[in-house]
Amino acid sequence: MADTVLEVRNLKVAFPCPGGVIRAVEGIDLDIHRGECAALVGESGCGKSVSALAIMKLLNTPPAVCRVDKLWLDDLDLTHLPDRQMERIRGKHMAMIFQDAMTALNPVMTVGKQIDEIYLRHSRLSRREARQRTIEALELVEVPEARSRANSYPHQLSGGMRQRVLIALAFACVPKLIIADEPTTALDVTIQAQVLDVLKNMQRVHRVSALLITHDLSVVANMADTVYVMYAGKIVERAAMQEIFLEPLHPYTHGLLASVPRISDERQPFVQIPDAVPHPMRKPTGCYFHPRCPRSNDPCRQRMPRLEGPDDGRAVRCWHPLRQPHEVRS
Amino acid sequence: MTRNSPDPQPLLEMENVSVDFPVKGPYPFSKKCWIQAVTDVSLEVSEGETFGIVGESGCGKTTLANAMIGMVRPTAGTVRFQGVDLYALNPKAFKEARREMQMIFQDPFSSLNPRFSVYEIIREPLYIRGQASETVMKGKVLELLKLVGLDEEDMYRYPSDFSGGQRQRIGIARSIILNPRFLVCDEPVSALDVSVHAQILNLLMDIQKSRHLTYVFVSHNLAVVKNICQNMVVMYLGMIMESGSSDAIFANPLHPYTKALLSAVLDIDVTKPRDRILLKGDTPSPIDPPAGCRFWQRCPSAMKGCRTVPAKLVEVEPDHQVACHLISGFSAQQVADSLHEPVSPKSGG
Amino acid sequence: MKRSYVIQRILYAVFIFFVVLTLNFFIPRIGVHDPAERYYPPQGGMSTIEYEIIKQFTREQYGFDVSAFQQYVRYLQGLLRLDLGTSLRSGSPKVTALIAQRLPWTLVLSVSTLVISLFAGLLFGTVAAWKRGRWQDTLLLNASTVSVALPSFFIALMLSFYLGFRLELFPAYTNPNMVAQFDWSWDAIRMVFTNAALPIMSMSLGGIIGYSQITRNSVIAVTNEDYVVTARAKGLPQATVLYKHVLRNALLPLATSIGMNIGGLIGGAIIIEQVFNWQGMGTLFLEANSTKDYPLMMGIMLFLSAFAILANLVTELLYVILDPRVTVGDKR
Amino acid sequence: MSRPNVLLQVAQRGGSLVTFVRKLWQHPQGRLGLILAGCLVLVAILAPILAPYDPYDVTQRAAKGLRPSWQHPLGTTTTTGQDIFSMLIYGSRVSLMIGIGTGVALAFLGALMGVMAGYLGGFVDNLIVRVVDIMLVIPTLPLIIVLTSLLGRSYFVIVLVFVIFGWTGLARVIRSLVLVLKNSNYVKAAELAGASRWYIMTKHILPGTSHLIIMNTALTSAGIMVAEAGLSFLGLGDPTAISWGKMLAEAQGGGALLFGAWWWIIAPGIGIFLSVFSFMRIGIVMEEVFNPRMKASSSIYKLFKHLNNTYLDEVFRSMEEEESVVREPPDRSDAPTPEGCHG
Repeated sequence: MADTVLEVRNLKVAFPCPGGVIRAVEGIDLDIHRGECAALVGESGCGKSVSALAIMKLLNTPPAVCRVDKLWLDDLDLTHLPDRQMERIRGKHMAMIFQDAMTALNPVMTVGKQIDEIYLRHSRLSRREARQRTIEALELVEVPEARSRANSYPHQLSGGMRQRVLIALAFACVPKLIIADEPTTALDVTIQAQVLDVLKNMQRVHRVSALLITHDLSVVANMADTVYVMYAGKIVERAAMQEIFLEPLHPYTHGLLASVPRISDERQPFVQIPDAVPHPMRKPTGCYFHPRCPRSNDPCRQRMPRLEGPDDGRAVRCWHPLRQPHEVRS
Repeated sequence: MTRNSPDPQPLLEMENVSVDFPVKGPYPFSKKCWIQAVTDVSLEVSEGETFGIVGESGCGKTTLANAMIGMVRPTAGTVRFQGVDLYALNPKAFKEARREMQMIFQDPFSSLNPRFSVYEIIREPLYIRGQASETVMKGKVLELLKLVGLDEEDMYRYPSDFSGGQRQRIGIARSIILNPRFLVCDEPVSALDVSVHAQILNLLMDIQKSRHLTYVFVSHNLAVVKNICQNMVVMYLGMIMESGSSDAIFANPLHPYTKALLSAVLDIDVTKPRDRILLKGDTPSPIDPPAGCRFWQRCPSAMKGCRTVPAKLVEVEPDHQVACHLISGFSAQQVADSLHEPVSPKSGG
Repeated sequence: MKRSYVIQRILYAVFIFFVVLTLNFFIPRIGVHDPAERYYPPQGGMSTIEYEIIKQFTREQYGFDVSAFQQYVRYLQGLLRLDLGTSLRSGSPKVTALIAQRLPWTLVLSVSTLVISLFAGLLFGTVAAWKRGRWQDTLLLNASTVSVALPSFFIALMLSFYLGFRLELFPAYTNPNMVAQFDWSWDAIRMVFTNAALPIMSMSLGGIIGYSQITRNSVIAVTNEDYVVTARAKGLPQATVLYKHVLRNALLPLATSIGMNIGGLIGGAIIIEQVFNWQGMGTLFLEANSTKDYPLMMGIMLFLSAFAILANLVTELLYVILDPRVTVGDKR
Repeated sequence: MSRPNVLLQVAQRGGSLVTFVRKLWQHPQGRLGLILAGCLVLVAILAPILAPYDPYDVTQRAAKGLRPSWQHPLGTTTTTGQDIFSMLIYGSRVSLMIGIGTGVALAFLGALMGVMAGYLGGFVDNLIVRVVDIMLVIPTLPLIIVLTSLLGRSYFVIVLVFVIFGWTGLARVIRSLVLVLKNSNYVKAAELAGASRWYIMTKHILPGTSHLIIMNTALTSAGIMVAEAGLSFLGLGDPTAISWGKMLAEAQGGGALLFGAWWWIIAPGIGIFLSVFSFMRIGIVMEEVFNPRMKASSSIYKLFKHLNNTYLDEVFRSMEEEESVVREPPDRSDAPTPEGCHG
């Protein structure tokens, strides 16, 4: 499809370690359209951050081993692209926002210099021009007194400001795709709201496609157009944002949504999913969710279901979904 | 809900409690500064209720919780537990009084000694008190393991064998083995996976019911607090901004900070659009908090007087107090004073 | 903020120096109360009065004629004039003069050792970290365990034996005329360096491997930091990432260890100087020790301590420039 | 997990010396260190039985400067004709005695100071930290030389001086670890339950630092052996005993270099090397075993060298959807052509 900015087919990542192999990502497919924000939702250890790094080709090998059948960014085939050429694409055509800005920024370099670097690398600008652009970029993400803030070190900025710097960094070259890995998790709620607002504006204004990686359903509700729900290395459900909140099909998604307490909620007890996420080295046979699933029966214990549904619409990986995907298709 | 009318004597009572921490540099010649973690907080927790403390990081909520159970000595003010001034007790009586109060920690990974088996961890409080025989302790630990949903076999495992949720269960078992009446839960679920939150919260509430416990629940998640707490305080930079019954506060939030906090909680109700109040700027440092109302720099409706006149908690309706000049207004004297005082040219944000 | 930190550091260094010099003054007095008794036993044919006169003279000469506290005050006054006291050697030379005479020769050894081990260590350490798990890394690991287990003087002896006596590449012993004949001519300088070659080699070997190990570990630690991933995500080439983001941060722990080592470097030269009979501070110290010349020994000790304090202070102040975060510690 | 498995895990925990030794034994390098150290201790104890000649016998004028032979496995000295092999065996006594003795004493003092500074805090902490700062700048070797010349050259004095001036390193490390442990929530929980300082110190803090203490004992013992050899080499050791450092000094003084008597230099060198090496190994392996992050990462790199592709292919194939051929139209069945992707 011409409108697809990111196309990932069958991405797999494994971490061999002394006790066996951690199967972190087990063949995920993603399609992100132009200007769209797709969210990859899951709990810790489900492989969502690893997928993001794998798409950026930033995973260190060793310790990771990574295979993918198809990885296209717009009209660029990145599937077998060598490292050297990948360097020209990162930062320019695809960029990443990391979770913890305190550790994601070099502590001994002024934030201005860290943004300058990206202009100096990807465009033929002089140092002075680069700094000018840096200041403009910082102003765009609503950093007050951008000119002087550019000369401060990361530790001199507040958490919210640091996260804005990361956003400015990612949008510097107006890439085709932004991958935001838990962009607001480390922040306080009021600051979180500010930063999400900035991120959303930047994405909409520049019409940049985004892959949002998060465990926080409320962030998804606020940002995403499409949602991929991941569980133990596999995508278990795919849907448009509204649909997934209104009518989740997978029992896991359903349980997750129900278990999150809401302001507009009736009182206790909370709906709960029993047990915990399986250890990535000891995943159960069959459907990975079956030990925690209220609907599981024999086939669930034996066979992993497929992600089924229309090519571009809702899909669910379950033997007993709450409803069949084609039934709910609007 | 267990009761509506306040007890004649609250279980825990704090009066004008302040906690300051000295910050010392690494060398003997460096200056000392003070962090004003909690300033002038008064509150009452009645028997059997769940009392919420809400605020963002650095607002002093954990320090306040620690001051309640005698882990941090307040610089000023009194803490009365069952009517007894906790910090006026002699060491022995203090130790005995604390038997009734326990704590559940935020991070289940650092709150269990990795060298201890689950049995050793859970029985530790009994062991320290030294009043029970090994068989008694074993029986007690078994009973608690069952209560928190773990197996008998888990007794001889080590914390590293458990997931975050299971570890938190172990922590809960340890905290109730002495049969306390008062339990402080310091963000008990924020370090856990989303799908485990509900399990732990339900477990806590079951235990509360079966053992008639009083909870102080510290959290940054308003939705959780709304659902489990009867009374609550909203804290900002070490001071209480709004307090009262959670029904009253959620039905009618009055303080601009509470409103902003509420609107910033991104509810997953996607059908109705909500207008969100975005606060400007960042939380100031507790080392040098702003004069006047602590919130004025970020307040969307700050007035001139807010910069100099501290706001006091006033009762606006039964079970609902707010510390905001928008509600209480300024007295004539305060207005007169603020006219003489030069307003600092620095604006907020 | 920064300035107050610098002032704090300097004040603290002065405080430590003061404590050290006080210790330095009192330590030799554990054993010696009166130099006259100790160094001038009655000799044959000397009358008691003569002997007492000589003793009194010695006491006055070495300042033992007053109470310990007054001696201490005098000692401090002397220090203000940069006077470390008088040696017990014949001719009563000033301690400072002796140190000044020997110091340059020790510096030749220690400065070259420092420079060589730093550069080589940085290079090897970075390579080992970059080629992690491959033979370069394994080699460094093995070399480091072997080199730590071999004392430097044993290495010196072996070098002296093979490169000096067997292969005759370098002088196995320092030429005794080197110091006396030194006249800044080209030949003299070359002679110094051929003579210094073996001592420097035996001293640097441990240093190179030590610094390599530190560099390797800190480069690996930094490589795992998030900001290195950020730098790569910006599309910076590997070399730029290594140079601008990894090495810069990896140097910080290295700077601390250099600061700590500089002080010990001169002290550590003692044994090597002895092996090659190099006329530096180390041999001066050993000479002082064999003649129980405490003023000289303590003078050297104080000088070395002061040097170590200064080196520590300089690195910590350098740190303020290298790492913008240092002052954060004050207000946490 | 089954019952025996659980019991095994119980056995693997705990902090006793036995478990440390067991863990070391399981590590090939650690085993090497243990065996070497054990042999050296045996040699030191059995020295009078093992040594073929009297090492103190300086009267063998006829046997001066002999090369290594069956009669004298490591030759004899060029000056007095002492048997070097016997000297080497006797030398181990000094080295090990000083090394282990000082190491243990140092560990005790260092741990005590570190725990006191970290746990008690306040004035005690301040005092100890200042003392450590001061000790750091005083040059150790010259100070030891001054003190031995003041107090006499017996081994007791040498050990004493080493202990008094060597505890700072361990104390610093222990102090920072104790600070972490002290603020951990499990200590807080124990405090809440009414634990005394003594209880927390003995049950939570000391066991938490035990691996560091044992590791440091091994490493400092190694360091002290080198330092002792250096002192003896400078002629500042106990003048009555035979030590490896002194052998080297005698070799140099006796013209071993000049006469090409390499065996006279190599033998004590090997002695020093082996003893230091064995203790270093034990210390380093200890660090690897107890610093899981370091252990994990180094073993992963080793693992990667031996990874073969067919195994990985197998892993990746196992991730494939097993039903793909049966249930799905062919657009997905062309998938399994795994290709490497290096990030």
